[in-house]
Amino acid sequence: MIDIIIGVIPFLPAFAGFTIPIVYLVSRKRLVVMGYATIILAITTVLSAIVAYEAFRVEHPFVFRAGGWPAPIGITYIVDRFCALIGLLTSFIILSILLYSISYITDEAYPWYVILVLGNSAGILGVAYTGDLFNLFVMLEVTGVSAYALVMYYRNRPVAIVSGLKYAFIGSLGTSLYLLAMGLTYSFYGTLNLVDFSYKVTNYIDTLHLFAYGLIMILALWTFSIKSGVFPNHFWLPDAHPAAPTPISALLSGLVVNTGVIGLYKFLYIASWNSYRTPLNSIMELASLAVILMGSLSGVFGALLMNIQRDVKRLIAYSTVMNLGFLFMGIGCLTFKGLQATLYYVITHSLAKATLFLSTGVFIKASGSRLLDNLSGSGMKYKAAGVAFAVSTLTLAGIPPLPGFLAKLLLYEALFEYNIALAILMVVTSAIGLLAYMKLLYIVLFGAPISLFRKVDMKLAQATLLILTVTIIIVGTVFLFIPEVTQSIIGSAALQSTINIENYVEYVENTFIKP
Amino acid sequence: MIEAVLFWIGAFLFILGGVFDLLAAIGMIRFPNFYVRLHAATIGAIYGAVLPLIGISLMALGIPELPGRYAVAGASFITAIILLVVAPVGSHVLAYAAHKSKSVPWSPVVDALEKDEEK
Amino acid sequence: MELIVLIGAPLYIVAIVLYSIRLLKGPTIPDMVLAADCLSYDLAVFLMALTLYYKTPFLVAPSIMLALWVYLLDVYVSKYLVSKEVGK
Amino acid sequence: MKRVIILISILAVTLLSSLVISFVAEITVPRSLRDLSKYYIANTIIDTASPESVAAIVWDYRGLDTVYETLVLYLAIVGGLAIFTIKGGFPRGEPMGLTELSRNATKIIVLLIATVSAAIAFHGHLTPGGGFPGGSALAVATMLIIPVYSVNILLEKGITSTKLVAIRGFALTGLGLVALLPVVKGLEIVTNQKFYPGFLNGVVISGSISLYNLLEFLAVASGFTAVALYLSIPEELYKGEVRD
Amino acid sequence: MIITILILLAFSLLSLVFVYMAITERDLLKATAFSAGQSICYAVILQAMGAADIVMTYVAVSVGLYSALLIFVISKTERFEEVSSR
Amino acid sequence: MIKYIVVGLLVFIVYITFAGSLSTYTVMTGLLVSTVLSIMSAKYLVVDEKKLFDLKRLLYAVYYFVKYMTIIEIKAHMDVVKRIINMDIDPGIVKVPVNVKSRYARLLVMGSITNTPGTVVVDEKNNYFYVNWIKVTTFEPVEARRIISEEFEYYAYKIFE
Amino acid sequence: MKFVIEEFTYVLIICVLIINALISIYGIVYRRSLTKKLLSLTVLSDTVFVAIILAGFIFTYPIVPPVYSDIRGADKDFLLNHASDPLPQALVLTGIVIGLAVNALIAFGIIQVYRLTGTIDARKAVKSLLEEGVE
Repeated sequence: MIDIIIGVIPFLPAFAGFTIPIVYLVSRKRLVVMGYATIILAITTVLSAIVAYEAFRVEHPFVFRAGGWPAPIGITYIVDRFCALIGLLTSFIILSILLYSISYITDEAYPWYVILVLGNSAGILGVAYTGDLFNLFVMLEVTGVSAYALVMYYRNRPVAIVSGLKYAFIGSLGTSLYLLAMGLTYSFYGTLNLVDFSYKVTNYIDTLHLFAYGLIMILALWTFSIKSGVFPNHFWLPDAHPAAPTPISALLSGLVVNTGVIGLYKFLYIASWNSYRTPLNSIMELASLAVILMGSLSGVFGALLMNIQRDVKRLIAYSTVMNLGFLFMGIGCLTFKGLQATLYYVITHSLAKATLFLSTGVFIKASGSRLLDNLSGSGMKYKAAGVAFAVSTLTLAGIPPLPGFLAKLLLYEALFEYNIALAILMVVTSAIGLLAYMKLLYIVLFGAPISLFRKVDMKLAQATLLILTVTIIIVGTVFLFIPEVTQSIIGSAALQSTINIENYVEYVENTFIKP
Repeated sequence: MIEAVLFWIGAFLFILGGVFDLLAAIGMIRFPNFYVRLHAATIGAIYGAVLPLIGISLMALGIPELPGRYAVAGASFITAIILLVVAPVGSHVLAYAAHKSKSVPWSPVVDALEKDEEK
Repeated sequence: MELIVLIGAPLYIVAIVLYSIRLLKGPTIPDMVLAADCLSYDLAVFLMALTLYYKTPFLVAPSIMLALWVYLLDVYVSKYLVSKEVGK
Repeated sequence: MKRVIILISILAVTLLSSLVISFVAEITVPRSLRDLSKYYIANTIIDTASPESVAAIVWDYRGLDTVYETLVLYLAIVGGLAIFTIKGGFPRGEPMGLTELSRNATKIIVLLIATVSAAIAFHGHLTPGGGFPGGSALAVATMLIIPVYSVNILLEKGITSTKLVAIRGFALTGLGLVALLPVVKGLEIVTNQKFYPGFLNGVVISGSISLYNLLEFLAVASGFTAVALYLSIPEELYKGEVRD
Repeated sequence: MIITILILLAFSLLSLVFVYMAITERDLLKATAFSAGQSICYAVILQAMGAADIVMTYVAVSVGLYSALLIFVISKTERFEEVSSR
Repeated sequence: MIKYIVVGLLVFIVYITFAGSLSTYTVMTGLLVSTVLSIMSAKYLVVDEKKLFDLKRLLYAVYYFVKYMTIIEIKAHMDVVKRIINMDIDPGIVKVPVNVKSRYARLLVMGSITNTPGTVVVDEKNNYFYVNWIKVTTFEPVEARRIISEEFEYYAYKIFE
Repeated sequence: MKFVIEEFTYVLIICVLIINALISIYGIVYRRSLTKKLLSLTVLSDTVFVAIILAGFIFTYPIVPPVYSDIRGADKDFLLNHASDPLPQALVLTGIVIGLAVNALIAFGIIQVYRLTGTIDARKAVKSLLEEGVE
């Protein structure tokens, strides 16, 4: 039963997207269309919560076989605890973003907007759940296409179109290369399934296959770094994310960039657990080093550039670059602690970044400007948004009771184990980032109001923001003060896919063979 | 018997088409401008494509061991007919556009169309 | 049957190469499109011959499409040359 | 001239390097299929009731990929139309078209293309082809009408973008339902043979594969026609639109 | 087999020429024609490899729809890559 | 009514020939497709449905097709092939009057002229074809008609009018 | 001698595809016109498709599509030895559609850029944005 639910979860938003034109043509009311989408996403959230609950209840990961075909023949979804948590996070945040959009998106093109958001959520959920390398490509493209279109949503603003085009070009270049990697995978190893691939990798260790393995790793890494906006490929991100409507900025910065991290998790942890025993080990080490280097460089870049921004959305976008750098550093460790830190950091960052963007959206709508100076003092005017803004900024900055602190702490521990210099670099970087966050917080909350604020009626949006804020606070306090919870959720999820990986893979392999 | 005849007629047409095609290609290279090359292209389309397609259709009919020979014959015959419809219209449309947009420089003996348009 | 195709194929390939030279050199757009036309008419024949060579009926459909699609190219280029707006 | 020299040097480098590699390195050209594809070819009739292995993989073995790929196409078209939305509706200008002769010929050609595209789509589970090639072929037919007759003729005949989007929505909803229905009986999503019949009165229909092909045919054709319609709107209309 | 090899050799080299010309050409309409030539070359290579399904889709998309799409784009924007080079 | 049947039959024949089989599935879908397409397109395609079932016209069409493909085309091809070799060309556009009126007759004439190497129809205006001719021998429209298109028009008249 | 020719062909195609991909990446990154970038993107994806099909190509004569002539599956042994690989074909089919989708979206975007900024030169478009000032 549960595996059928897993299969349905990403398909449900997609199906809703297919039906939206009919719903629109029948009703032609904005609230009906939006409400329909919200209901679908609420169902998706409930279902993914059930999946996450079940994933923690049982020891082994869930395997869903599309069409009933076993692994190398058909497509399988492999949902372990990591993926289940990400799925829950994704559907929850998208639900709140859509709720927020009901009061934010009021122009005529809303049916297109809803379709694109639904498609995007289908894509991210698919990326989280899939266990097939080629299906991962398709899901990345689903996410990508809807993201390009959403960035171009303000069609009469040149900035939006130009940066959306930049994003589209660089993104589709990346996915073309990933497709090439899939061709190589199939031609050298004869399989496209993640777990099957991890077994077959060790069967061939001649020079040609080593070369191919390295090439696959490089191409995949390059693609995921584009998708995540990490250092050599970060240049599109600070243009694209601010150009979109604010809920979409939240969606892009909070969730879409996660796809690269999830992809790396699947490549570095699940697909290559086996390669330590062989000469492939050196390639793995190189890949891990490359990931960490890219991560640290983009952390430094993001933190430095954050401090000189005047546009508030650009500032937050650079903060995304920095945080994704940290995530890459965490995931590159290839250890239990690294994965644990990554998982918690992903949750924290997604929640906080989405909340930050959404609350900034209220201020921007009120003041009609995106310049930091014009926003000064707006936080006091809108209490709910101000609270959400403060909490999320402090979370991102890593102030103790909030979840950001624990995330940074875990990451520090993981990096300390890997290399002390990196740990220090990370602390220094987050200190530089802290300056920018504090500036932002000070200006928005305590600055003297210099511009007239329009009255905006966004009750639903503010309610959504409050829900998100409460979630952040709960997550922060529970995980920080009750270590057992941390251990049993984050720890066990990381344990499952690092130390107990052999049980994991064995179980999955057995489920494949079993009809 | 009839099959062998069909086969050899088809083969002859196929080879003949190849020769004409080659001639048309040489014409395409040698002719000085677009309006003259159009005529070489016609050779390539009619005796260089339609004829060998009919030849292939006959050849396919003449090989009993070919699986699905009627499908091959039918499809190639249909292709030939379609080419017979498409090729002249394509040439005509291109010539029309080239003349209308005056994008091709040439020195004709007489250009009745241009004279009439100037009137 | 293989023999016939074997004799015919070099003729067609040489013709195709010559057409391609015209397509590459073509001083004006109509020249190039005309060369592309001839190229694909030729290839329609050539792919059909390949069907005989491979002894399978399933390779026939592409040649018909090649012949039809190049007409689309013709029409679009001509329309562009005649009036700048294609949809007019 | 510089271009030609660079081109020739690139060609020479390619030829030389491949000569050297093929002589130096020990390369074995593949002469037999991989195990996985052998499985697909050997079992396609038993598993999916379709003699076409590619269609079987595309719509059954790896059907989920294709359903989501349809979603990608849908999203891209939706995104494009969102960029190109115009408030006032389509214009009814003076049609210009091409020559009279080409119009008459295009009529016949469009009919031929439509027939061929239908043949491709309906035989998708038996011979190479299927919903997508057929649909794009039908879209080519309508895309021929636009330059030859001008876009107005399509609008006058009642082929408007609203209708096209509606057709597309219905076709895709059908496609989604075909994928989703087996869930009702407790089967996995995109299940074929356990839920849909492979034969109908002795005629091969390969279960859901032919259904998918039909719906995809409609969806793709209407989607591309909508794209072409939007692309062929004269530019003057957007001048005012952009200034707002 | 010999014809297959002949096709693969001839058309892969031809496609290289077309790709180079298409990318370096300033006149975008000519580049579109070159790109159509490249697509035709690839289509023949695919056909010689026995991938009929792909050829049908590929020819429709790459020769037909892409050319039409590019001509639409060119007709609505500029024909030459850099205005000054005209 | 007849025009629907004729168009449908045409579509059906093309469908069956392209699919290359006569299985139940093909025939059924072929009937479906031909019905739909003939209903959709017959009214644009056929103007005068009385001419459709005239056996004489059909016979003329077949006779013309065979004669055209063999005798006329060979002459024209040989002529242009000679010109390819000796490059004896004097291109030009001449005016040729057309006497046939109906659309398909004109299309047939135009197709025949264009499909004959050496002559390509460039434009059509006020009952005149403007023909691009590889070796212009006469500037007189009537004389040009005698050389280029008289035979085609004779058959086009027989077949379509 | 025959074997050498086959290996040479194989290597040559791989080399040509690599060089095509490199040229088209050059086109995407360095050419300034957005339309040219779009064209290069189509060339790159086409090259990748051919590369994937090449991965499933086997050197045998004759090579046929993996389709049975009849529903009973009489020619199974023949197909197992002479059919082309179906899985890469399915992958490429998916890839073609996805590439088409992305390119159509990009084409829409390019036209809109021209309407808004009056240029399709990537750098000029960005420059004109800077002059206008980002809100």
